[in-house]
Amino acid sequence: MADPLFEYLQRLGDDSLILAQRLCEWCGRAPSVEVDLSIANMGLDLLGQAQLFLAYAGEIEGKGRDEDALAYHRDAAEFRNCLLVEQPNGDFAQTMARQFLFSLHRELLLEALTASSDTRIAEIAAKAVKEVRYHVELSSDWVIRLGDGTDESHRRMEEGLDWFWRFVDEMFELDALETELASSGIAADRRALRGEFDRRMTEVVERATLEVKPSQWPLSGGRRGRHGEELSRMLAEMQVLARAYPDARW
Amino acid sequence: MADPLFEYLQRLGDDSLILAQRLCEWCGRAPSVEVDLSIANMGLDLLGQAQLFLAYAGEIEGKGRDEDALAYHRDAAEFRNCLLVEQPNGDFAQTMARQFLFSLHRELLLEALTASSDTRIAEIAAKAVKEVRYHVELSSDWVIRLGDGTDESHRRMEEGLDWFWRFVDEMFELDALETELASSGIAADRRALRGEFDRRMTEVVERATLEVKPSQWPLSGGRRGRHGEELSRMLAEMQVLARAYPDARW
Amino acid sequence: PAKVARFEERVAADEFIEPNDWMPEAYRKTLVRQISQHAHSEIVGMLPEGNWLTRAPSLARKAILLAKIQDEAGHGLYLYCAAETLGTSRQEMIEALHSGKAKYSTIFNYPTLTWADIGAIGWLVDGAAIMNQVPLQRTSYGPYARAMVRICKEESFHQRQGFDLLLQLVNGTPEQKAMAQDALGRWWWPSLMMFGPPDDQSPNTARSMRWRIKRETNDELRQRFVDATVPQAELLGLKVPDPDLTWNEERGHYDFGEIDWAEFYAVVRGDGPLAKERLKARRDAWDQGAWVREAADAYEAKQAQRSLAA
Amino acid sequence: PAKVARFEERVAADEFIEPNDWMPEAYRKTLVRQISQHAHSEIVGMLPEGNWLTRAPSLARKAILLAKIQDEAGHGLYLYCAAETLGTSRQEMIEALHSGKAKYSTIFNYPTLTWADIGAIGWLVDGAAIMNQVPLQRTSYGPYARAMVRICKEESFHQRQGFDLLLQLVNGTPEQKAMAQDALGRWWWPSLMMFGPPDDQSPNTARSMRWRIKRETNDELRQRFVDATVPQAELLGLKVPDPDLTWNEERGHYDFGEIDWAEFYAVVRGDGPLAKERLKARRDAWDQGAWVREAADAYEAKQAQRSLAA
Repeated sequence: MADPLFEYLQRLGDDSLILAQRLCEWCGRAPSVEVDLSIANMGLDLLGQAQLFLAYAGEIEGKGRDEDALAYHRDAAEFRNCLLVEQPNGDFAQTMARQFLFSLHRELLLEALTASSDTRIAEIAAKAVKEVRYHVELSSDWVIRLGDGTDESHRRMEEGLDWFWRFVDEMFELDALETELASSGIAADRRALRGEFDRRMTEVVERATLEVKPSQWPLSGGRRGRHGEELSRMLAEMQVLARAYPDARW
Repeated sequence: MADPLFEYLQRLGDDSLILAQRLCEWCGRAPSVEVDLSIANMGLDLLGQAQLFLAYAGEIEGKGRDEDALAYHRDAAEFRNCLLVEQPNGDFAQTMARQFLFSLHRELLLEALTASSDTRIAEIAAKAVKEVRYHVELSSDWVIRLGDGTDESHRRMEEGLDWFWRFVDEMFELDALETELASSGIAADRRALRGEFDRRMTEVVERATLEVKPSQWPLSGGRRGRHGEELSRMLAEMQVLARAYPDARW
Repeated sequence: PAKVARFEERVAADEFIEPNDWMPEAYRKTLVRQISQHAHSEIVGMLPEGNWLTRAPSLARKAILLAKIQDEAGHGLYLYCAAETLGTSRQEMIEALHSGKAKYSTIFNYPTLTWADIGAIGWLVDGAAIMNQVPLQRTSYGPYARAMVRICKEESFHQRQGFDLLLQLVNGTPEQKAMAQDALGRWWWPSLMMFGPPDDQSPNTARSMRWRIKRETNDELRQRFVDATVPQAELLGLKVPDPDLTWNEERGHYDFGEIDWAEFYAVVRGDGPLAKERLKARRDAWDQGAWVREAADAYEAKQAQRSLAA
Repeated sequence: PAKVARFEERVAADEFIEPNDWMPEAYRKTLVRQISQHAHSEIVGMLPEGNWLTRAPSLARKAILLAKIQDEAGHGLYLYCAAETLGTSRQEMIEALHSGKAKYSTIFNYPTLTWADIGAIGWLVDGAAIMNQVPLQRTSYGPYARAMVRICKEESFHQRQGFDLLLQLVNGTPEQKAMAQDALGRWWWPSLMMFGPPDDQSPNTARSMRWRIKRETNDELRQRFVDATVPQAELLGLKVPDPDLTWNEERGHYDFGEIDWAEFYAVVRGDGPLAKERLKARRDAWDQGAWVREAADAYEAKQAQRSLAA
């Protein structure tokens, strides 16, 4: 069994990395230059967080793997991201729905982690939480603007949130590994964040004149490496150079 | 410099392989089950041709590479397909336009190659030409049906042919390598096929009530390994397993 | 009532009912539901396999997989045609699929995560399908029975190919063997679920069996599948993910663990891991192809008019 | 005429012309064309680089590239704003781009085929852009000049990053070095073309120089680029693909071969290798984003009404 802290840091890092990669797919294709800019902005923040968490993960593992080795030389089943972040972009409403749901959970998680007994985690979280707070703002604004915009944007935004609903619960799951890490003050108790998430999420959704759908059968598995069909396809692209030239440094 | 025959066989094989791969992308997404069937049918024919030509290419090279080594372990710049076949599918009209233009040229080429002084090539061509003749029929039928269908299908079909026009000349280029192989009766003189191509192409386009656009600046480079941006992306997907597990046999 | 008696008599005598023969409405409805569900399964089933078609690791395997998917499209077509002989149009059936009213096999709502899954689908899913379908070659409705004869022949070919793919993996590198084991681990239970709910929760079984629409119960078929498949897993050197699995000398059958029926009913309800993605893929293909189908119709109409005018 | 004289005088004295100042129509038109072309180049230029963003081979390189593309989007914005001060809306400029009426730098119609191309673009394309742009920091139109100051600073940063990327490659494996050489081979000539047609075929140069919209001729800038870049290529150990390239002691400059002007004019005409793909990508992004922009407008309107009502 791998070191629990190593596992945990991969979860934190992979969430950022995989979502950053999805955001990169928008490059040059956003609805306006301004949106292109703000998507790139979020992508950069997430990439930076991924580097910090994965570098630390590699150190904890102690087998000489750095953040690039972890990003570029693991198979899909070795990734520990939640299912939500690996979902394809869909239209702009879906992308913003995903961003909103993820960022809101992430802000709460990072906030809690600023008090982690692991000072390295606490430091990274302190830096990252400010960035993610801005992502919440930006994506909330879009949820509201699209929800309360035209009939078409309202419909798309509602469908966007609806499409990702089944992936929300997974972000608040606390398995044995995290329970233990939480009891020693390293990890945060994800379950404790759910109330605040629901409160703030509902607030935004209501301002957006949208309706929260009744809960669906929740899906999970990402933390154990059980992903959907799209992750391996995304990694084939992301890792192609590193795989084709294993001896090269870039 | 590589053996000219090895080069030539890669050209013949890669054209089939890359187009087959594009057709595979339609799987389960065609406008009807019947169309799904016929696309799969063409894909299978082309895959078979690719295997025969590339297996022979590997033998001629004499370095122990078989058809799979060539398909799965060359980089984009080592592929020798013409640019047309690597172009993304676009909509169904584009896919049929590409299929029609390629298959018509290919039928004429294979017909000529049934008389190749290289008996192995002649044999493969004799088998393949029958298959490709059917592809010409099928794609011509769609060009006509869509061209002479609704206003929307007419517009899409016209745009589809227009989109690929710039890649047609390349299929009739005869460089020094093929000139030499043609003079020894191994290769076919591609330039000699152009008249018949134009005649039959015009016939179909006219029956489809479409207009042939004035010729555009023709693009080429595929035979020298100068491809567009999409080929490497396609290969990243196609080759991912072979690259990730170089020691495995499947 | 005389008609009903005559019908029941013919069916009991293993005669084939043909499209123009009289049949009870419930028989017709049950058949349409069953055949169209089967047709939809073939078509939706192309998606999880198609997911690896572009990544097949050798040209020979790619060709085998493409041919298999092509066969499935063909099966879908026969079955739609068989159902159409009962007076339901393909358009209606496809709309029922897209609206979620019609079902398809729950198994296709699970993801294909590695190349080994392609082998597992051939071996287990086609294997289970054969168990279901072999008795249907003698089903009471003629067009359905005849479609089944052809389908069964191809399915058993697919099953051997799937087994062969896994055989290659288990004889390969450690990563390949692990891939095969992982695939069996994920596909085993969903395959057992393919036979439907347990007999005591399958209220229509008795009638369907009397009508020869079904010829064996869900639990009988499931048992037969387990009995046939476990030795094959041993041959592959793979471990079936069921701690309760043991040979019962007395029964002459394998005993096996309890199926997670909550998961089964969730997937039936439309909550499978990829249920939304599958339906969306089908709907998108259909919607995006609408202009093509319309163009083909318009062209046919013009041609008809032209030949009329000529 | 008095206004014209006064204008010419101010420009000759290197004073800045500001949006509300009087200016000749031809000056305004030339500027709008030049600035919007420059803005479009930044935006279209995101595409060839974005092509490798998802495949960047290390996280650090991915972040650098993403930051660079982000800068380009930012440059596009400043420049659109600068052009808007001349009375042309962004909507109009974008429509001109999509209709093919407005141009963008020919270089972005070439494909990025390997990761090394990302280095080559930074080093050569941004390098050439800097040569063009440094003098424009003193261009006569104030908003344009100020945009240029900020842009030039970032561009030279990008150029160093591109050079650094290539440096890593030439010090890497043989495949990496070959990749770098191949990239230089493909990007060299298109980079020289970035400076536009030779002076004797550039009829408006004289006027543009008098108006300080241009401050050096195409051939002067091209020469300066060659002189600066050839030593850098030597530093990288890469061969410039020009057999005629030699140091001319007498002139104190490099002599270089003839540019393929037929290719240049074909690309200007819209026949570049990926010209159609680039325009299509931009048009698709714009069209597919229409509902988002409409929604944002509708929301703003509602908000305005609400605050009015409150």
